[in-house]
Amino acid sequence: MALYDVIFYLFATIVLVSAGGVVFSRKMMYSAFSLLFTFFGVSGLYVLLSADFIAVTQIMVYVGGILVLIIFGVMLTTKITGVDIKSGTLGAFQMGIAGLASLAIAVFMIIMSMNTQWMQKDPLAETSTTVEAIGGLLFTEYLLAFGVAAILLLVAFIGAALIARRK
Amino acid sequence: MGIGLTHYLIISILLFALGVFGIATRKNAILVLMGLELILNSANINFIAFARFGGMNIEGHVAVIFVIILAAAEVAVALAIILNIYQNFRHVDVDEINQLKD
Amino acid sequence: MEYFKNIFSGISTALVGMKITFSHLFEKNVTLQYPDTYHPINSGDMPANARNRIDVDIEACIGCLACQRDCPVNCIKIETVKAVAGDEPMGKDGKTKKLWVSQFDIDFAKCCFCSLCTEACPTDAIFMTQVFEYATYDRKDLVYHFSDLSAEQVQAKKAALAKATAEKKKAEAEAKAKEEAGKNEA
Amino acid sequence: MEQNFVYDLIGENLIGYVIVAAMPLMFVLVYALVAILGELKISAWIQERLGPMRTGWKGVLQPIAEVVKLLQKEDITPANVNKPLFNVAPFIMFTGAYAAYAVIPFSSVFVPSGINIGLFYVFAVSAFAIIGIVMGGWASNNKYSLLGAMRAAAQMISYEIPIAIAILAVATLAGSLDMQEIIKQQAGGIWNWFLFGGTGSIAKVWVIPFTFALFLIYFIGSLAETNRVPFDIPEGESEIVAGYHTEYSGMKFAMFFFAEYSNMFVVSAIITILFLGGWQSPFGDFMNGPVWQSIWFISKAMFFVFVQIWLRWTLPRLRVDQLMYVTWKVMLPVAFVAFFAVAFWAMIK
Repeated sequence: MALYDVIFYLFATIVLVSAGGVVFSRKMMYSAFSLLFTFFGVSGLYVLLSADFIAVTQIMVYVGGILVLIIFGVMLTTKITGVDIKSGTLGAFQMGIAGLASLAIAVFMIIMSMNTQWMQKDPLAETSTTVEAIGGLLFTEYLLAFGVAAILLLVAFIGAALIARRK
Repeated sequence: MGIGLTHYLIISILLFALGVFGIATRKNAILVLMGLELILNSANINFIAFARFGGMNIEGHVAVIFVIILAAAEVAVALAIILNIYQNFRHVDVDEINQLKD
Repeated sequence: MEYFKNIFSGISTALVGMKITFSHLFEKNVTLQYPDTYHPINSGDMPANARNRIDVDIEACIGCLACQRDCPVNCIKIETVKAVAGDEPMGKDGKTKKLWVSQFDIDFAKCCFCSLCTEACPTDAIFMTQVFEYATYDRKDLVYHFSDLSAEQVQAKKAALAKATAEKKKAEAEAKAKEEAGKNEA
Repeated sequence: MEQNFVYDLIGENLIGYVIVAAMPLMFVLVYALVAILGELKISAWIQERLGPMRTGWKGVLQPIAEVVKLLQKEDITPANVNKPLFNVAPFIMFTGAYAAYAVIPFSSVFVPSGINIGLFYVFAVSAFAIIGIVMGGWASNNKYSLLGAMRAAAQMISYEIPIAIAILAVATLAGSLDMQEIIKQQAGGIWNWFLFGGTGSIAKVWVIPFTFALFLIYFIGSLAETNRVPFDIPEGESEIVAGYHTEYSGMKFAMFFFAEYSNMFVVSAIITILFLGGWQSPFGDFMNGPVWQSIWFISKAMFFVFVQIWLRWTLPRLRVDQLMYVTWKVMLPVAFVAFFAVAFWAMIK
């Protein structure tokens, strides 16, 4: 087994176990902090797919921004006086249906993905960096989308600040 | 057989199924948001995997960047709305929030 | 304009402060290295009326218990044995004392160095010294015994006292008996 | 990987990877001892004291005594803390602090991992510190810890923005996010450092005030990132005991302590790389061999560690509103203006 495979399975385990922690844990804070390991593991997978810029962006935006926001959200919308910040779930019957449905989705899609003849090309040559290529694409072909995304971010943050403000 | 496209797809599918399960079963709005993040991440893994193995090249990376931008904007707005809901209802249980006014 | 002035003054005052602290970096240190190169007793810096460790001149002590009564924290423990005639302790001033001080303990773990005992003492037997370093590894070692009588001596004194008392009682009884007898005869 | 003498010696295999990964740790351990001693001695000298004098010659062994004391202390876990998170938080914090060392080039022949987006990477892993602090503060089940953690998160997120703009400006000037590339562009003596606008004709003098402004912004922001005075609001002793690490003791406190000190070196190293030519000798090619390079690099970075300690005994702690005023109303606009000026210069150069 090559080193690459070992590292792949390591990160895959981190991602799946911690995602399970997010979904199944009874305490909200545990879910939030499990999300940290999910993001970290996904970023490791990006590195294995030689997407270095995306991997670092993943850590920066998800861990440094979104996760902190979510933790603040958890703290602000629950009473911190008790240690156990729990969240209610549905009854066993509904849980069973939801579990069966998502399991069915997973099984169906796995079978589908294994039987499909994907348009496989030879793996990309190990490029030294993806930053230049991404920057080039963003400022030529996707310039409009890039500009719209920038405006969207601005609008979203102004809107968020406006909505969250106490009246 | 080394690690190929299918491995990454399977991880992405499992992550997606976990996210769907989380969204379907959890009542707390913030936990629903976390399930959404899992689904977005699984989509991103797909993009990057196809960029590496399926000839999508750098365009896959660009798509992921836009997904991340949208995720950031979405979380900011969603949390603002959730905070507002909390101020009005004193809870964030998505099953019981069934009216637009308080 | 106010805004730029604020920024400028913020940076410049920080720099002024840094200059001052930097100059202090090379100034002569004022630390006195207490046990190594400096000692208050050797250098005579200890004030004459400093409240330090208590010492007891057991020869001068008359066992009056004034210090024990005045101690606010009850750290002094004194026991006395009455002296028998002929075997009386000699005081500092050449007069004999009435009591043997069989036990004079001070627990310095309790002592609050208030100096009330030294003021109460009629013979200046208990007084403050210059010594202040007497840390130990065991709290029991902080109980100081000042009495110069050994346990056997105390036993002997007690026995002598008991004997003397018994003799005195016997003599009294005899004298009484004699008196009774004399009365009866009369 | 071409810039690593360890791989040249023993080849690029698992043993080589482990050795390369462990070398910065060795450095951090030694550096932390020096920094602790420096903190004790410099603070003492500024206050005209002598500082520790009794362990070793003039007290030079004091940091070892402190570390031994911390390690053998009882590891107290308070009764009502959230145990898993309480135990994990210091390690996440230290992981974030140590991960940054993966891309710091100590010399032209040694950088643990010469990835092309080193600057961006260092900036991203600092996010782990925020998570570690919030986790520790929340898990402690103590209002002061929680307050400290909230303050730390608010402060670090706010100060990341001007810092990011300062980093971006230098990356624009260098045309690269690779630290080795950035350093190589500053070859040829003090005048070519990015503090003085980088290489170029004499016409660059007009951009020097802007690079100086960026330098100051990065330095002030890095003070806030590492929670050093005057931005030590998250652990202000007079208000909230010790902030997020109030409940920690022994080994776990040592991890927080260690992470803080290694963060101090990381920000000093980054400021050295961005503005002071990294491992480049200030005299051009004179004294610029591989060993000299690491000496230059470490001494430049240690100078900024010294400045951080020096500032600690100069400035009082800011208030929270002052802190936010400084970052949003002063540093951010100035950083934007300086960034545009520098970008303009990079364009016409």
